[in-house]
Amino acid sequence: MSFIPDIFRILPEVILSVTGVVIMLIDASLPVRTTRRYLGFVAAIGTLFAIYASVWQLSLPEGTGFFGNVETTAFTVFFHVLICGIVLVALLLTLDTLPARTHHQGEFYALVVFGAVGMCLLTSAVELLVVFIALEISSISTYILAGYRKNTGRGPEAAIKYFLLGSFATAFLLYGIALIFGATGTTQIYEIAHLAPLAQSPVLVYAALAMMLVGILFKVSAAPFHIWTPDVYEGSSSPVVALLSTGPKVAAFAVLLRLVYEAFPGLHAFWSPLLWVVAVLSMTVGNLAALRQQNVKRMLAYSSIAHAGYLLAALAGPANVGIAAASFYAAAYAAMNIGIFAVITLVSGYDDRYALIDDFRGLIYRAPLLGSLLIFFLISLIGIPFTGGFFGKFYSFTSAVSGGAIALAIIGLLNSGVAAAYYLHLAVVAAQRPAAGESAAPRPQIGIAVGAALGLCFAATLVLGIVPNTTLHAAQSGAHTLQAPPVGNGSPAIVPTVEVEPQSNQ
Amino acid sequence: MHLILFLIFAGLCLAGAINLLVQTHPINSALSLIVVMISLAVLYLMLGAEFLAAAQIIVYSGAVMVLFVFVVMLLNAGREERTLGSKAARRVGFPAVVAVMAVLATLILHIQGLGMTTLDPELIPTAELSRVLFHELLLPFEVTSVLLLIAILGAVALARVEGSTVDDAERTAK
Amino acid sequence: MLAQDVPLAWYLLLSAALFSLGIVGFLIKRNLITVFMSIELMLNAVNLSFVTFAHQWHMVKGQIFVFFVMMVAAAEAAVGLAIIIAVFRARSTLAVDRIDLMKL
Amino acid sequence: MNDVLLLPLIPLLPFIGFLLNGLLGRRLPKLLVSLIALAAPLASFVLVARAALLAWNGSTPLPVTESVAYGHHALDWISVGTLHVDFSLVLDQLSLVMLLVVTGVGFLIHLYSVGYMHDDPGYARYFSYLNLFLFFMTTLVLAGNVLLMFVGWEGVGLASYLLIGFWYQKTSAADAGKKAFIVNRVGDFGFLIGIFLLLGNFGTLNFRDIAQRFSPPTIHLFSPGAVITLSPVNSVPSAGILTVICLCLLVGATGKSAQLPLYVWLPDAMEGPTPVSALIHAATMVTAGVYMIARTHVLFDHAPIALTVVAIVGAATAFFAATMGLAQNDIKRVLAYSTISQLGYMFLACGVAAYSAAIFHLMTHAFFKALLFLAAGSVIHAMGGEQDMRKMGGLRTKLPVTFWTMTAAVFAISGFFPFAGFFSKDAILYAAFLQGTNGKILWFVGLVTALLTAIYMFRLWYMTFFGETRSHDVHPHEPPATMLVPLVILGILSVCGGWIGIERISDYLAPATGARAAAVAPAHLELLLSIVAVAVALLGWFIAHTFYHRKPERPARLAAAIPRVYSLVANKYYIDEIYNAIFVKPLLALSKYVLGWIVDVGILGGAAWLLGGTAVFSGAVLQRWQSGNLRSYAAWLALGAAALLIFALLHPLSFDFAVAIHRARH
Amino acid sequence: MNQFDSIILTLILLVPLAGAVLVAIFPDRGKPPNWIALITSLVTFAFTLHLPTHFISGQPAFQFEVNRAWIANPAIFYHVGVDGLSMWLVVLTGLLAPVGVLASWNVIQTRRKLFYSLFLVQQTAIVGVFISLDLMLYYGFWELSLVPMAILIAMYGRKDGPKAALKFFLFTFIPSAPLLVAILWIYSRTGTFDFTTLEVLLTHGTLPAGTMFWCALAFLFAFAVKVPVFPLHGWLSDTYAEAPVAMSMVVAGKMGLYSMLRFHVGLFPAQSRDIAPLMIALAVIGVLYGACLALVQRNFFRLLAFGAVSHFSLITLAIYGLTLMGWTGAVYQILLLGIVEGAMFVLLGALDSRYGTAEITAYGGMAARLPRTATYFVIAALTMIGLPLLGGFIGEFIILSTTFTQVSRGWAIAAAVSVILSASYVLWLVQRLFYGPEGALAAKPAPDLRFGELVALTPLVLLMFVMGVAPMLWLNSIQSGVHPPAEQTAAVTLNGSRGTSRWAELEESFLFPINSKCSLTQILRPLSNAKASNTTQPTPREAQR
Repeated sequence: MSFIPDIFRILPEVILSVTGVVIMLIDASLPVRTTRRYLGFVAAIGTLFAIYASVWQLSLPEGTGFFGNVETTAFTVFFHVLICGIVLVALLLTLDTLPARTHHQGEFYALVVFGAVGMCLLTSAVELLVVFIALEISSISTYILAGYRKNTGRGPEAAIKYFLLGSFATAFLLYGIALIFGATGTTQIYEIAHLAPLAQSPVLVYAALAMMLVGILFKVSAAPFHIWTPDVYEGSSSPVVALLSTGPKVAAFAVLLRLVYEAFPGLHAFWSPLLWVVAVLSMTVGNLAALRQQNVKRMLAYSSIAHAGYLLAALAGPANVGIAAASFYAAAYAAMNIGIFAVITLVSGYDDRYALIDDFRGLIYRAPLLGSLLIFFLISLIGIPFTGGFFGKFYSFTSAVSGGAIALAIIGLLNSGVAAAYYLHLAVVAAQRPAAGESAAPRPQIGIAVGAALGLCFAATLVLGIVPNTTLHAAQSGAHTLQAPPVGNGSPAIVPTVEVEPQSNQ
Repeated sequence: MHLILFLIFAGLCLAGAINLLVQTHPINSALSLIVVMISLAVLYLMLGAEFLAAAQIIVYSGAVMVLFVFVVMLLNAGREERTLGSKAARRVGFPAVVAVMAVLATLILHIQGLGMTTLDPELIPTAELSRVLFHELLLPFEVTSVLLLIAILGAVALARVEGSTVDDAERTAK
Repeated sequence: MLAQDVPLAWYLLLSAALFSLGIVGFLIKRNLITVFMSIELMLNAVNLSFVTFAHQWHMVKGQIFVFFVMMVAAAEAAVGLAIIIAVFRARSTLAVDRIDLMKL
Repeated sequence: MNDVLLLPLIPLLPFIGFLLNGLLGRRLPKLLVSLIALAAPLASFVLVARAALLAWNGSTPLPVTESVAYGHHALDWISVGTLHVDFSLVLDQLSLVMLLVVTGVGFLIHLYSVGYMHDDPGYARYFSYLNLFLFFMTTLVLAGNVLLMFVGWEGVGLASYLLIGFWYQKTSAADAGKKAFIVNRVGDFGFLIGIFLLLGNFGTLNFRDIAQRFSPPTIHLFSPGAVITLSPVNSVPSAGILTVICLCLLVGATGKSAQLPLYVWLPDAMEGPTPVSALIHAATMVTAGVYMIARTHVLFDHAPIALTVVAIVGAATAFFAATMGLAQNDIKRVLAYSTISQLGYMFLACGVAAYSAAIFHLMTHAFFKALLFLAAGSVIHAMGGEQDMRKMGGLRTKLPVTFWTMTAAVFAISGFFPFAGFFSKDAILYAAFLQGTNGKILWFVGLVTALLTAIYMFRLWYMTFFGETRSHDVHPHEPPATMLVPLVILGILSVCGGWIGIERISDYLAPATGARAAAVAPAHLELLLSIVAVAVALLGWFIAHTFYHRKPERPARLAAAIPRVYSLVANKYYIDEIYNAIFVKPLLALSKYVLGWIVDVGILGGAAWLLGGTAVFSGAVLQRWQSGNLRSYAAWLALGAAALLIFALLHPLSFDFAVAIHRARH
Repeated sequence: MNQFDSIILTLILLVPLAGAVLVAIFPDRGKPPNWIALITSLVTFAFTLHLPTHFISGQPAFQFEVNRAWIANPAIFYHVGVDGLSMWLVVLTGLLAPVGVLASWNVIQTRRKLFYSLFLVQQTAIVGVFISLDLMLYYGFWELSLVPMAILIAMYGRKDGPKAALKFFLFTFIPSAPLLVAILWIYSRTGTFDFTTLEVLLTHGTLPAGTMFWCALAFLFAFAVKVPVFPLHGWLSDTYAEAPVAMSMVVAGKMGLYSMLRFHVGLFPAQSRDIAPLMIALAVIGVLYGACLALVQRNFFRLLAFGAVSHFSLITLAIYGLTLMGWTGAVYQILLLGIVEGAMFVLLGALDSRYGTAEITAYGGMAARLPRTATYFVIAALTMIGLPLLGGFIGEFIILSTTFTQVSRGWAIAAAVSVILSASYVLWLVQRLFYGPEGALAAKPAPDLRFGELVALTPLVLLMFVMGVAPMLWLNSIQSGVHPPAEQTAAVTLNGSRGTSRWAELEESFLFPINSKCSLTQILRPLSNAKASNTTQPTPREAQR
């Protein structure tokens, strides 16, 4: 095998960091009054390059770099592309919606890009130290972004809540790392995988995993660690929510997959019931609490909790199926969630002047295209066939069922029935004829960048719904690169799903 | 000797920590936190991590806590007001803390093969430390730069005064 | 005369205690800054166990981990205090219990 | 092969008439409409007559089966699994007689209607309905299997529904139509069950195959319809089953022929135009029940219980209807009740297995009852739509033709020699008399009914034509010729229609209705009975004469003398009210309150609401979780962490393992 | 099988979709959307007519079959095809589409574009449900059909449209959750979604009986709600009352009933046999319940809804009689009801759009004003109450007679009572709307049926006649379609006929004893044995003779 410069292993991260630095330099060098909007384009271009780079990484032989600190595999590439895509769309979204008078626009874009560095690194790190630092990077950048609307009382409040609770959870994560270090004497994932079974005091390992799960589950906003989500989503501006409801979450899910499937496959008997409970809790709590929401952003916050639950349901399945399903779900979820937040950004404005459900009444009459898109994304969130949301749920619950967790699948699907209630309520309201006297919100303008963002989300959701083959295949080949637990803990019924190549059927 | 030192400084730690909780004025809390950190530094030393002990003093007590005190002064935060409260914190939180503590204690007591500390521990030479840091853990080290960069950016972006502050009246009305 | 050495478990117990005290602090402190301080306390507690384990395994990595945690803590401190200042600007209070504009 | 009788055309021609008038009628000139309307029944009458002649001179021996065929093989109507039904039409003596009556009288009434409905805006609609009726009626008569008969059966119901409600703006008319259809549906329900039972037990619906089951299997030949017999019973089903089948069919018959207990629709049916009453509700449709029983007599013959029931129903109906007829003042209603009672006679006849007598009476009754209605129609026409007899009177001189024809009819129905009614009614009573003691009772009831019949018919006669005119504002005049011609023809028929005599009829019908039980009675008995009958009729006439001619005030006094009885009779024994109170109102109440409110809204709706409610409520509870307070949030996080840790600690693998190792160490 | 045969179904599926896109891209002013929708639906209808003309009758296998891999894994195939069961339903869908367009021609005034594009998408979904032979594909269309429906009800419904839409969606969406789980479970055990494969696997397969029972129940539940069967009909009346008529005429009945026949009875013969007694009871209850409630409705759409419950329940009864003849009659009745309900909705929709109310009491004496409407309505009404020589009679008679002779006399008699009830409510409706003195609304001037409506209605009315006179045109091919499930049912019965004994008890419980020397049960005893021996083996051979 030929020698590969380690720098290639982190090429996307490098590109993104460079982009961030460049943005900062330009920002600093620009005169005060001029608009910083174009920095957004710079950022977007940088992200594009990052996507290209991470795809290019597929040509590298799989393996670790920097003395086993990071690795590049199909798995990491999948998530790199996903995260960079998320960031790209989020950037496009902010380009038009961020008010021109926003201060520190340059810093904003720089923060987004640096945050992207953290998220990407998070997915490719195989050393808990790197995981920790990357997590901090992405978290801190999102803390700041959450608080970016300083002039409203809610921005800082969201920021402080997110920040304090986040650090609180991070402390637990850190303690967990400490414990696993104490149990095995290492923090490298592969070494942990090998040494954990031999640990003298397994109780330490279990406790360590539990502690780490606290930190991770907090980031993916799964019940009972979801509690920060609604407030933060409501407080931060919609484009930011579009980012932080998807990016860090996806990255955290990648870490979760790594932990449970790669580092602690032996503890399957421990974490799988744990995650079962967490999944059920998340779905139920999220959906039920969303039923009575009047504020659309809070409603979607709850719904994102529920979606975390759906995703966790995938982990009830056998390794390969589960990982593939989870990865696919992450992609589908990201596509439709950013999409709907894009719509909300346009409708309710940067400062959420029209964030109540009633403000959406007659949207389809006010802005037909936007209204139709809203309904489309809602339908996808409900999980109607021929949309990404459906196949996400479908794979997730297929994995659950093939893992023998039929109860989980039933609960989940009934939950999606409950969820349909509030999603559809919003859709119906948007489809209603606006009352005569009611002064409807102004007609939203769709700029080019936002249009592109919406288009991308729409296309992604639709493609994932109609021809999911390629994405699914990518997810599966990613799943293979995570070390699968020894066969036998899943149910014998894994027969159909994974090993089939897409061509095998034609 | 070692035991005595440990007892003294462990006691200081706990005392400082408890004081941090009971003090109502932020300044006092901050100072008691500094006490905790310094005594921790001593404990590090006893565990043979002299570099960390130094770093602890410099970074924490020196930089971080100063920052805290500075902010406290800046915002001249007065005594805590004990008016409002959170039932959940008491009814849910304390049992939870007790549980956490209990669990940690039990599992610590069940750890197998924990050794002893001796008075003359073979100190890990700082050279060795730096070798690992700049060789095997180079990547995290470099990445940390990004972290700090973000921190600076964020601090600037957030802390600097902005233009008009819209009052929240009609926000909250919504 | 008296046993010269201390079981590492005591160190760990100490760190666990500090960690729990940190949580308690988060729960009972009414001032944003002090709440933040208790988080710092928790981090320190974790550091202690890191060092202990490092001593146990004779591994540098643990100490380096602590080193990184310190850096992160510093960064967090900068950002966190900045956020606190922003909150103070927007709401002109540091009382945790008053930071509940968004609920339900 | 003997020559084709073109049976399918007999129904189809009127159907074509219906289509033409129904689709284009509103645009066609009135004359053309009348021509089409008249041509259809006339043509089918001619076909029937031709068939009759061919059959008479023996060139085509009856029965003849013709089917709607495509090329050479008969078209199946329904052929699913074991159910096979085709369009085969059968012409035998029974259906021939029936057809002659239907088409003949039908044509006359069409003719009459041309005059009667002349000024009505819905002229074309009227005639299209009338043709439609003929189509279904002929289908009913010619049907070769039960299902096809059911088609005609329901079809005539439809036609009568449409014609009763012809003046649909009148609520009473619309109601009457609806009532007629629904009451008939009740009967049809029974009929349907009967059909199911036939299907289940015989595996076929063809009359012929069913009949062959009862005949020795030596001449057993399968008709295409009956190749597969689904049910394992290849022998005759038990008497019990036959009884049930016959009772079911009887329910159907009572519905269509307005027998107890389903007669209630017929009096209301008089809301329709008078010619309709004459054709459908007197001459033809209402006799379908009788025809059906005669058609399926094989079954009834083997179900004595059912036969008895038929006889009892008939007798009871005859008597009750007659009593009700006594106190009616609406001329048409009187006739309606008399129709019911006459139909009762026919059922009585069927009940004593004297099918030919029943058919005979059916025929004669068709003549004189149609005549009565038409005459009444011309009276009403003359009185300008007035139907209340108390306002009539003294029309004898003003409407001579009507008067004389009517007179003939009255005498016929009252059973005076030598009018048509005498022979047929006599035959029935005689047949009943021969049936042992039960028969004697039936005969007596019939006799009393005859008396009552005479009374109310002559009452009508006197009140209408005699005495002084009671309403002077109208100037009665004879109707146009188109209305008089049918009157006269029918008058002649109701005078001499009965001269054929029961013997000939029964001998002729024998192949179709089975040979009549040979009367093993002394010859003089029959004579004696007929004398008694005539005497009774005379008595009736006398009573009517004294009450309504010599001393017109007496009826009132009598009514005053026995008010209860009178009001009971005058109000038709409150049967309508009782039905309303027993069936209609409870059903509606049940549907509305119990099913509608309690079950649908209350229980089912409530359940759905409850599910949704619980979800929303628990959502509200969960929302309280979001207190917005940072410290509470931290508390919950801590709780979650504690839960995870405890789970980790208590997890069997972790702790026990640890303990095990611990033990191993020490 | 030539080239066209292989793509015809795909065409039928895609043409409406293309039309939808076309409508969507055209500007939304004037009538263009209407015309595009009309032409599209007519073209589709023309294509659907290709099926019966090229259908090889008497051949039980699927025809016009296409089977292509769609999604690699899980292995979902684009597997479509029709047999006698589904073919006519496809044709019916094709026929109702232009009718729907014409019915809403003048009713939909605003946002035509959205309406017609969604309408066409809806049509695609329904056709898809009928032709899919891959469970996932089927499920996809099944779910997809909900969405346009819900939106259209919400946007174009009457005043409470949104509520009704929500109710409809939740009622029909939530039950499909267990359905999906069941499908997934089957897949996880068999590794295939293919209907034809599963038919064999599940019937003679070795899957655990307990779970199979639950799967069957999940299937049945989803379908029963969609039909709807008695206790689950809560959504129907609101939907009928609020939805635009073009939607109402396709929302209920045929999809659920077809699915029951194909996917519940077809895939779970044993389980459906076990549950048949319950379903029969529910069906009969539904028949009477719906009829009774229809009697007392004030809103004619709601009246139609409960009438529909009654009629659909009758079909359910036929399906769970588990007899070939019953199934044939059921399919035939589904077709006919589709037509009759379509006509009814066009007519009532016309009244509603002209006079702006669905309150029956507001009308009266309309026959004089709107003779054409009255005529068509009366014909449709008579078809609905099953008058002979009109289509309604055939299906009803086959169903009732089969139930009576082969399944259970007691339930059959009970169900036959609906003959009386349906006549009552339908004729009463006719009278209250069209007869009697002119009501308050009659004064308001309104045109009689417009040309478009006539064009829409006349074929339907003609079909009512033809289906009543020459049913064999349909029955032959339908009979060839109902064989596959029958074979399996027979096969299962041979293994052990559980159902029959239950039926015996069932009717014992129902038959009323007469206190005389011959109690009815005694009389009919020989028959019941005969019946038992019949129900157990309805083999195709016997039926083909």
